[in-house]
Amino acid sequence: MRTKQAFMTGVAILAAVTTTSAVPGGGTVSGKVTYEGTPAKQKPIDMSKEPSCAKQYATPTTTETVVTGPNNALENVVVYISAGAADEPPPSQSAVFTQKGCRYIPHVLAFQVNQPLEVLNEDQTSHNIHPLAKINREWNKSQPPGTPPIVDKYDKMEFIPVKCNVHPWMHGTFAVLKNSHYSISSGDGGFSLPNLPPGKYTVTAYHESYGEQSQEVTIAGSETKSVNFVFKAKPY
Amino acid sequence: MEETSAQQAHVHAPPEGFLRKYVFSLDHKVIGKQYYALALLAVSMGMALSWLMRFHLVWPTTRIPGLELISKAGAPGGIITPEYYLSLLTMHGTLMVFFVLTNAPFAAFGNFFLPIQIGAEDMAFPRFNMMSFWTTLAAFLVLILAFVIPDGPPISGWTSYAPLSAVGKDAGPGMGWGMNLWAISIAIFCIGSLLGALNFIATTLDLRAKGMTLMRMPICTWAWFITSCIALLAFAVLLPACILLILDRTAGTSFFIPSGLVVSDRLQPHSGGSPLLWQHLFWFFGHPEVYIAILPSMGIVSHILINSMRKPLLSARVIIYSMMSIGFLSWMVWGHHMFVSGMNPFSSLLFSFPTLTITIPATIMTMIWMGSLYGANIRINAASLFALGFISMFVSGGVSGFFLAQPSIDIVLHATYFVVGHFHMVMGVASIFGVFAGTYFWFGKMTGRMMNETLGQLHFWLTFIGTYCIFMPFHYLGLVGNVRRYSAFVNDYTGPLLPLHKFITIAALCTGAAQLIFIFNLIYSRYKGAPAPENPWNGTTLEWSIPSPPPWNNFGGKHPVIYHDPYQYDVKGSKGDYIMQDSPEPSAG
Amino acid sequence: MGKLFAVVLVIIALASAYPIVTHMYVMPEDISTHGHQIDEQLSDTMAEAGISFLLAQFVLAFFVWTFAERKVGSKLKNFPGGAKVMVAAAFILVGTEVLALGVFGQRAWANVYFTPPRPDALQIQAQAGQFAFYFRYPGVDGKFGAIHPDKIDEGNQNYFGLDPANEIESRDDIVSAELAIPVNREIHLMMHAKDVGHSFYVRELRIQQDFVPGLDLSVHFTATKTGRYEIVCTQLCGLGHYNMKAYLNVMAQDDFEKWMKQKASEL
Amino acid sequence: MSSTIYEPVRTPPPASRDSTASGARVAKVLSGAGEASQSGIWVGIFAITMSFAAFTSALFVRQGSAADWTHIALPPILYGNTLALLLSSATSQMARRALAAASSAEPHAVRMGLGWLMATLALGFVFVAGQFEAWRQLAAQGLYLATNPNSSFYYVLTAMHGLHVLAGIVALVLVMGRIVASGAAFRKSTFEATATYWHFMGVLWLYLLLVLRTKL
Repeated sequence: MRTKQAFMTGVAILAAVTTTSAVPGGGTVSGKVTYEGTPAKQKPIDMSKEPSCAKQYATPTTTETVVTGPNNALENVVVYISAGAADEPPPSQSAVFTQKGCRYIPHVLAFQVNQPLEVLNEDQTSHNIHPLAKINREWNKSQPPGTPPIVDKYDKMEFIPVKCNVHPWMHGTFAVLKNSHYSISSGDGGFSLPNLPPGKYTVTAYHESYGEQSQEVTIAGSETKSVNFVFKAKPY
Repeated sequence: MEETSAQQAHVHAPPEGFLRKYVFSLDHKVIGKQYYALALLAVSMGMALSWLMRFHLVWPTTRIPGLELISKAGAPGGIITPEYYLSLLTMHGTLMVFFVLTNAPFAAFGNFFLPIQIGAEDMAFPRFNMMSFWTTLAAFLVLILAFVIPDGPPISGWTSYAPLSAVGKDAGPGMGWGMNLWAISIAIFCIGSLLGALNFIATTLDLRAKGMTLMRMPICTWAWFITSCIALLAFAVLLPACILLILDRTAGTSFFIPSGLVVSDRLQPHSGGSPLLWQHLFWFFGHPEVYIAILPSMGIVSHILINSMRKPLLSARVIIYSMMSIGFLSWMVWGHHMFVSGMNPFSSLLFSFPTLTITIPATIMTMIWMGSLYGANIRINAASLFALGFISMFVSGGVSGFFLAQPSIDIVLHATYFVVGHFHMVMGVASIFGVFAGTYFWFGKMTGRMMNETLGQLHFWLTFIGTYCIFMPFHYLGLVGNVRRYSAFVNDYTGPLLPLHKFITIAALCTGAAQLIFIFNLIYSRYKGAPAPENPWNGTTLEWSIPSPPPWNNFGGKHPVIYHDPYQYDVKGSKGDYIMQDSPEPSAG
Repeated sequence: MGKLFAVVLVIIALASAYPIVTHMYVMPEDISTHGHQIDEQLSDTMAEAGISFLLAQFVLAFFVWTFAERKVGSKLKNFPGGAKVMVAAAFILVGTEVLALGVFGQRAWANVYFTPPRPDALQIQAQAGQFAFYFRYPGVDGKFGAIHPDKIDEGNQNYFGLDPANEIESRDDIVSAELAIPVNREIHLMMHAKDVGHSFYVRELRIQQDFVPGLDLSVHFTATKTGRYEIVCTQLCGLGHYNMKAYLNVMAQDDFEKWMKQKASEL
Repeated sequence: MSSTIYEPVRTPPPASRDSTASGARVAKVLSGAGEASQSGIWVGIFAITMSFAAFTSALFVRQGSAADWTHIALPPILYGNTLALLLSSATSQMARRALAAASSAEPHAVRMGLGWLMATLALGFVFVAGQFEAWRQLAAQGLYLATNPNSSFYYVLTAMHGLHVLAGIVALVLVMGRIVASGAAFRKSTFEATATYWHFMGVLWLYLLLVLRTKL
């Protein structure tokens, strides 16, 4: 077991070295995520039950289950290499998930298996963090203001819906991934996976409401392959 | 099996060896002390929990040093989380109601003194007696195990309303194994209490000494007897309820869980259960439980008052009949806990009347006690002070019952601090006062050394004033509509109430600290106290006719014969002002 | 010592009564049509209970003051009339008190629970879940869409588990986190629990009613004063219980209509 | 004045009334808790009745609370079991009669009593085995504890009753052991108590069977 781990880490480090050294030679997969059809209208959130949060918004914020941008761009889509890339050891710096104004920042947090996860509460009220993990160990903790960050990590790949029991509108997603080749689509739906050593990959896009899509792509040398995803949007 | 143990009780040789003497003892006196020790441990824990709760309520952001070591998840950085507050609340209630209020006045004193006061050498079934203590201890251990498991203690309050208590870990932290442990512990406790009650009843019916007719039993014996009759029914109902709850939680049945519940975003795989069913079963036990807690203290207090007044009560029979009718009525009132819980509004009315009616026997008892004080010569000492304090406390807690017995008023006062104040005074503090009185009164008999009187009276004054300072304000908070069981006050109206809450907390911390005097007094007197004479208070009942502490077979193999009613005080023409129950000396006719 | 006990007891009794007599801690002003009966009942009971409380404590104090630690051998006597007087007194005093309270108390209760809601009452559905209230208005079609527990999606604000894709009734249902109601109009509140037991308590309305899962209960009331009032949960429902609240917003009729339009536009 | 407290206070108590009454009691006390085991068993029966009353009233409430009450057909073997249990009651009664006559004069009565007790014990085992068989048959139909409320209650009630019967069996074995050990000189009280308990098991089962059969 331990030796296996050591071996894995060795391999991984090697891979890391090659990829980093191979930055000029590394290939890139980039593209846009868009939707077709009419997405559900994002509704304003009534936070009157939590004045300390409500007063932080001039106009009420809206839900974030489907965030769109200009010309059908789809935001918050996790694009990652689901096959073809070697598993990598977790980076040492921790992924930070912040509760601010009774919202999760970021709404979708992607990080690696066994990478330290830090949950912060920057509100004046106590929050409750309840990641509804199915494969990983489920936990459910409250975090009063002024308490130290909750530190945890997940040892299996999974997309975990996160909720706050105290504030029902607070929902987010943990994307626990096996390697560092992932990207979350930005406001214009764009994403990019750099530093891919030559090889055949499966690129997968995950959206919390619209599910998963995959495409095959082969990288030879330092080219940039363009891959686009189009999700079907439903009004309800 | 029964009969061997019964045989044991009467022809067994003195116990040999440490284990037989002090641990697995068949001697009702040792078992009584064991119960007392358990109650003492439980009450210290319960009080510590209430300290944490009160502290957190008024200083929510202040670190409590060291608490993190006890529960890292429950108190990150020494600050209590909402769920841990509820865990503390649940454990406080459960420990206090089951392991203190049921054990101390009933099981502890009852075990020690009931056989002696009826002139028996031991309980009818000493083996059962030992078993009932060890089952109770097991229940206690299972319960506090919830503190150390990662899941933590349950958060559904001592009433554990379904479906919150039934759906499992989705309901929140502590509702996984923590809740299982709670249900198992209470089920075990029921078995222990049933064995105990059975033993008390059989003993009282069959082991009375020659001449000890039922009406010649001391009032506290009567109280223990009536209480064990109530307990026999109450715990026989709670046990099935717990079994059904455990099945709902672990076997996927749906006794208490209805269809289509979505807890923590998960649709629960149950259907058709009835949450009200749990409430009915629980309160059918729960309300009689209140009287299980208070009746023994009533008996003890009457016993002590008579002795300190040096004259009998106006009528002991009336007291006994009142206790009986309270015990009887306690079976028709459970619904008054459920006025606003969706029960048929007509049944609310049905439950309201017997509830109001219970105040009649209660008032009768109070008036008999006070009326008997008239023209007496009251001996003031720690014991009698606590007995008098009991009357005052019982009245204060009792009158608030007028409000809660009425459905219409319950609409606004239900689930507020008013309720908390009410039951803490009438069943909590009052019954504990009875225990204190009993301790100061009987400690000499139980250990062979008298308790320190000065410390005792100091303890009384601090406790008496302190408890009023804590629990009277609870009523005021309730009148404003301050909701109970909140781990923080986030409502708009609670701001102005905070000073009152601070006052309560400080009072609670001080009163709690005052209990250290009592603990010290117990330990100090146990070893350094003045040796106790056979009859320090010039009492008339049988416990005063034997050495302190009594020999293993109570009456040294002799079988007392009873010539008198229990309380022959202020008898003209007798040498002293009293005649022992077993002395052939004629009492003035 | 006996005298000291008497003194302390009297002080305690007076101190306890003071905040009550001076109305230091009272319910907020009642804004409902039925509440005054409850308030009267409460103050009547307070008077009776208060008097019995003070009386009992004072008598106890007096007896202890007079009869504690008299010199040895002083003559003992019994209360004139003995037990019988006591029992009779208890029966008469408390009996009548109980009867009075019982009978009159029922009137207030009956008013809340035995009168059916007026047919023209405004129907609103309240759903309690860990740990928030949500309220649903039938919308223009006057019909509530069906509830599908499996469709509940809080991240998407579908708190009731509606299925607008397939059911037209639910498309125009207005869901709100605050309970907005018009003043002086009877409200028929249908109560539905999503997960565990909760309770609906508005002090100003003098209304408290549990939500019982699997049991659809309802209350009806009329608010007579515009303003914003707190709705709190009084049934222990889990870790967020203390923070389970919403606001009751009593508006003038036309404000209420504006509010409805505004909400409808958000759909 | 003490007369105002306890009427009547006559002392010493009229020897005729009191000493005989409680004198007898004292005698019993000395000879071991003869009465205690009797009243003990009755108190116990009372408690058991109470808890089964709770179980069954829960059943009725639950039956009314929701429409999901699918009535299951009871396995016919139950009636066989019932018969066995009732017979065992009869045999225990025979044993009682035989042992009542038992004395050092006629030791065969003891042997007869033991025989009847053996029969009781055997029938008791038959009943328990039969209940197990009934469970297996239900399980074969796919009816388990959590299948529907009716099956839940069926399993709970039969299991609880079964446990109590097993306790009775243990008690029987103990009593028989005693009788074998001490022959005619055995103590009747415990045997009496056990017999009473055994009859109660039969009555309780009839009640449960009735409840499980009735559909509101």
